[in-house]
Amino acid sequence: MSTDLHCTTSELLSVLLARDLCDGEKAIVGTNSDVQVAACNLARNMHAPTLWWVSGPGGMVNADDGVIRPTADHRNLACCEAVMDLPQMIDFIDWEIHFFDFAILGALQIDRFGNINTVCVGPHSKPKLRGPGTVGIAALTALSKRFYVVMPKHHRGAFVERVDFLNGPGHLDGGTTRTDRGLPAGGPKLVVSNLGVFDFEPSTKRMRIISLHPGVTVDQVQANTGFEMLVEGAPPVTMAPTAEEMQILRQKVDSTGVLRSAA
Amino acid sequence: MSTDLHCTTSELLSVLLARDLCDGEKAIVGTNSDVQVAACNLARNMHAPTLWWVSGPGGMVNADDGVIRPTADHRNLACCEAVMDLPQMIDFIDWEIHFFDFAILGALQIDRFGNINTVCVGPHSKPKLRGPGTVGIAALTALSKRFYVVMPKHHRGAFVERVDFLNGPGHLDGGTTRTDRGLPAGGPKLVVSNLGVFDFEPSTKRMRIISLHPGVTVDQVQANTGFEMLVEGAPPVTMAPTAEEMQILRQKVDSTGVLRSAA
Amino acid sequence: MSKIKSISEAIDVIKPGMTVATGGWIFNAQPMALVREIVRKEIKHLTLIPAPGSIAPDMLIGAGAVKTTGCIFISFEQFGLAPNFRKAAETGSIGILEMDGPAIAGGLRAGACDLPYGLIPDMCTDLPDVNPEYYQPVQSAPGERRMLKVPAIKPDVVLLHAQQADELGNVQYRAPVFFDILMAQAARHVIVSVDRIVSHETVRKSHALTRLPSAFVDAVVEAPFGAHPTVSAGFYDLDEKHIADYVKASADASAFDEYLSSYVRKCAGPAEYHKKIGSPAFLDA
Amino acid sequence: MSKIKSISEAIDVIKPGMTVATGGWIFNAQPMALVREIVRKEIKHLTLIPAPGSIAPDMLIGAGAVKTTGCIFISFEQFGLAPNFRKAAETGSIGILEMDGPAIAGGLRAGACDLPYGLIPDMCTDLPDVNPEYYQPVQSAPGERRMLKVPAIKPDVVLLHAQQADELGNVQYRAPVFFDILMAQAARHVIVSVDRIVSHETVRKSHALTRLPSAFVDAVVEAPFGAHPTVSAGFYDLDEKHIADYVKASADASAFDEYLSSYVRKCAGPAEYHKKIGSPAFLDA
Repeated sequence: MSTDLHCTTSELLSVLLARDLCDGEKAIVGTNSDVQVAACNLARNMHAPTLWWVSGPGGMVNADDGVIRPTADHRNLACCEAVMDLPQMIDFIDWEIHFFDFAILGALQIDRFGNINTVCVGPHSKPKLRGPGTVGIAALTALSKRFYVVMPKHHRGAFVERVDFLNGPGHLDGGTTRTDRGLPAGGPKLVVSNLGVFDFEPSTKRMRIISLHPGVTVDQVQANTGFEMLVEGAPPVTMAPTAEEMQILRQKVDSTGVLRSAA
Repeated sequence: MSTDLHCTTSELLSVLLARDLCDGEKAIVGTNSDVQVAACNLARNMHAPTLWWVSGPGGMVNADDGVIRPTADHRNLACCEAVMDLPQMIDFIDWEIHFFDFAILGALQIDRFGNINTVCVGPHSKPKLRGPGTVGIAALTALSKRFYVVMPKHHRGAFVERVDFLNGPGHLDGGTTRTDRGLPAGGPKLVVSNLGVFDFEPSTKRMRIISLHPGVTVDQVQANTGFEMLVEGAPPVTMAPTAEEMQILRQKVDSTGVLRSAA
Repeated sequence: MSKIKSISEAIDVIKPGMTVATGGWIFNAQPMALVREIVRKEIKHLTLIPAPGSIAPDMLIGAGAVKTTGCIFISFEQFGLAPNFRKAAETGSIGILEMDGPAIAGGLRAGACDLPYGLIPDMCTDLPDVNPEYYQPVQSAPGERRMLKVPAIKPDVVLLHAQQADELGNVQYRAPVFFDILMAQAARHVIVSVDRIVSHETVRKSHALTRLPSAFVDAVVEAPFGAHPTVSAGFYDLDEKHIADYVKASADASAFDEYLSSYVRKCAGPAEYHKKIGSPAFLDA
Repeated sequence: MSKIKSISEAIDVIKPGMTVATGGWIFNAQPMALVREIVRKEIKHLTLIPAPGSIAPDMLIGAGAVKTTGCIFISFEQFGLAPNFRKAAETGSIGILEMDGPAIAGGLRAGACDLPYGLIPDMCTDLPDVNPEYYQPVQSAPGERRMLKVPAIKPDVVLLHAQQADELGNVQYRAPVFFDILMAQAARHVIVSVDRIVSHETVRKSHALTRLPSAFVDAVVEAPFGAHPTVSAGFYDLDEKHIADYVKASADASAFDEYLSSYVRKCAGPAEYHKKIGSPAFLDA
């Protein structure tokens, strides 16, 4: 598929996310976040020049010299507008005001209500697979106005009926359970994978197909998903990255080709 | 009296305090604190080279270029070792660990148990005299290992039976009431005024005379104090500032003569 | 998307009855240009939450803009007690919410985090007696350290003064930030006056000075000498004569009214005020 | 009163059963020289509270020094999952206190303030189910935002790595400080390794870099390449080959023992380790 679009999955996901980000929005980006940084800086170089993002760990604001680095990397200091300390940043993530418009996250598992898991597969006391842990994920998924989930490998073990460990609240048990349990409205907006783009049906909050990448079928998605994915009619084909998007991404955002050398 | 000692009251009080400060101790100094800064930097220039002090408002650590300035003055940035932010500093003032060894404070009123008042004389709802307020005083008196009180004008309205408003806890109602009510041991160690030096009797925690400045009598102190000051025997005369102390104070600590032009 | 606004437009968000915080510290960075605009617009019935301050809260109180003020510390230091605050307190003409540093820090932090309250140690003072709303008891377990609850402080608007900002609203400080950052986090609307506007390139080159990133700022007002007569670090020092004149004028109602007329009501804004005080230049210009 | 200590003397304060925190962030400033000394001294039964980390907690776990570890985030990022942490978790050979960023920040801040606990928002996760000690319910008023109590975290010792310090213990960072400062506030004993010792004059001239003033520091250990194979800002970058070799060695018990023998047990201290990795020079030397 990457050859069809003349881009890698990481590049495709960066472009798809960038399109959904708006001018003037505020975002927080976690650790190990090449796609997230690329999406924010691509949007800033296209339609959202005052989109504002901060590195969760390092606190550097709007770092951009055309090179994608780990967000905690001290070299981002040289190309940022400000630096915020970590405990201060944790304080900022508020509730009804939702200081952050969006966050972008990866996960070991996501379920049909958009809850995510980065802690463990199997029981916590005796996991089959032990993941890295939670760090800011609970706060970002619970308290940003919306969040995106990046799943570069769409398979049944990653798209599950119910996450084995819920450390990133999506729509909890679906319907209105998220707000019933005291979390602000919002939650997961889009999930982007190597197969397609997905959102959540407004009333049940179940995951559904928005578009499929070129060559991908509904059956293929269902076969690789551990729950019944909602489908309304015949989903459209994902709009491929434009020449302009790819040019700006490769020349102004990721000039050293970090995303090209990734998957 | 200032002519006897060839120094102003501010200089005398700075010297008396400096003598009681120890090497390696940690201190926090409030706003409008010329005497406090002078005491710390004089001690650092004499017997306590690693005494460590921080400006409460400005956060500048060990600022010293031989000029006494308000502790919040940005010019102290140029001659400090570090700068700490204010909210972070407030967090530091802890309880059983007592991060700060000592604080030095002024007051509108002090009572016989060393409680202090900087809020109001008379009832709070209709004060005869409205003072500036509390800021860090409650935390510093409650939580430093010990504190000093500087009272340049010793009179009955300032040394009172009971403070009209208690916003700086000393020994509360005397005896063990301070620790009974959950505050750490410690409290006021010395009070220095234009008449003498005072401490607190270990069991009752009542204020008593340690020494009287040259020419001052016990009767004079009692006449200017609104409660019965404890006296044990005939109090000694306060040791006058030495030539060395005065030379270092004027040449290395207060080279522009801020304390000389004060009272 | 420039955040630069005229002073009139910026202050128009403040309505009678709102809670307004002011930043700085005693004679440092009092947001005087913004305060003068409030007086000029005759906005009244404000609840004031001043960081430890001097002429900013004192002038607002003296001009009758304040119904209730928080008091952490309001002082004129070497010039004595705050004259209008003192008078208002002694005559009982305003309400006073007596607070200390930990209470305002804890309350602002709870406000920033949008938690209902924060926790601070119980320091056994009389403050809870006179301000029971801001110091509430906490049930403590046996042997547990005694604490007090402090409710979240969320000012409707905060007024700050800093040295410079870019058009995007990145605000730079050449001085300590005191409670400014915490207040900006907790407040719902952040207005900053700055002595000068600089380019975005300047901000990126000196990013370490950017203590208030643009995302926290709603309006930037260009106001050279906007902190006068208090200090703006590196740009101008304390105008001691002006402070002394202010204190003197404050002793008498008609003299104070004349002061306000001359320095506030007759100056349409920061540019006119700057002329009125003799068009001084910045120290580091 | 110099705070400079030999690495052996500095680490001697750590006793079996103590709670030890480590600073830095994933591949940044892991206090590896100090960690290696713990392994060398065969100190066991530690409770570990690592800031989001990589090889520092992973090596301590792999070497059998850890009874229970907090887990905020332990990851080898582009190199995969943390190999020894993962193995220990999957075999159940260590206890895991699952925590998130707000819980550790709230707990450390409560520790620094010496309050019994702090408050954080209830984010409706499964974390309280598996770590009920660190996430306790709070009785909330009707309509009030739901919160959780997090008990104070007060590590007995914290291990940090920074770029430079003076003899007095003023520690300077040329990088973000992550949780380092908060950990130093909360910990009862603070040990910092630095790549180089500088003069007190250097510190005064560059005071803005002093993020840990001397009063917060108990011991400074001179350890050039003390964060290796992780990054020390401006001095050396991530040694990717070393990390990859470590991950590979970790797949097999005897290969991992050989790694520890070669890079830890046979190197008496930082100087020998520096030789062992080929005596590289600082980038900015």
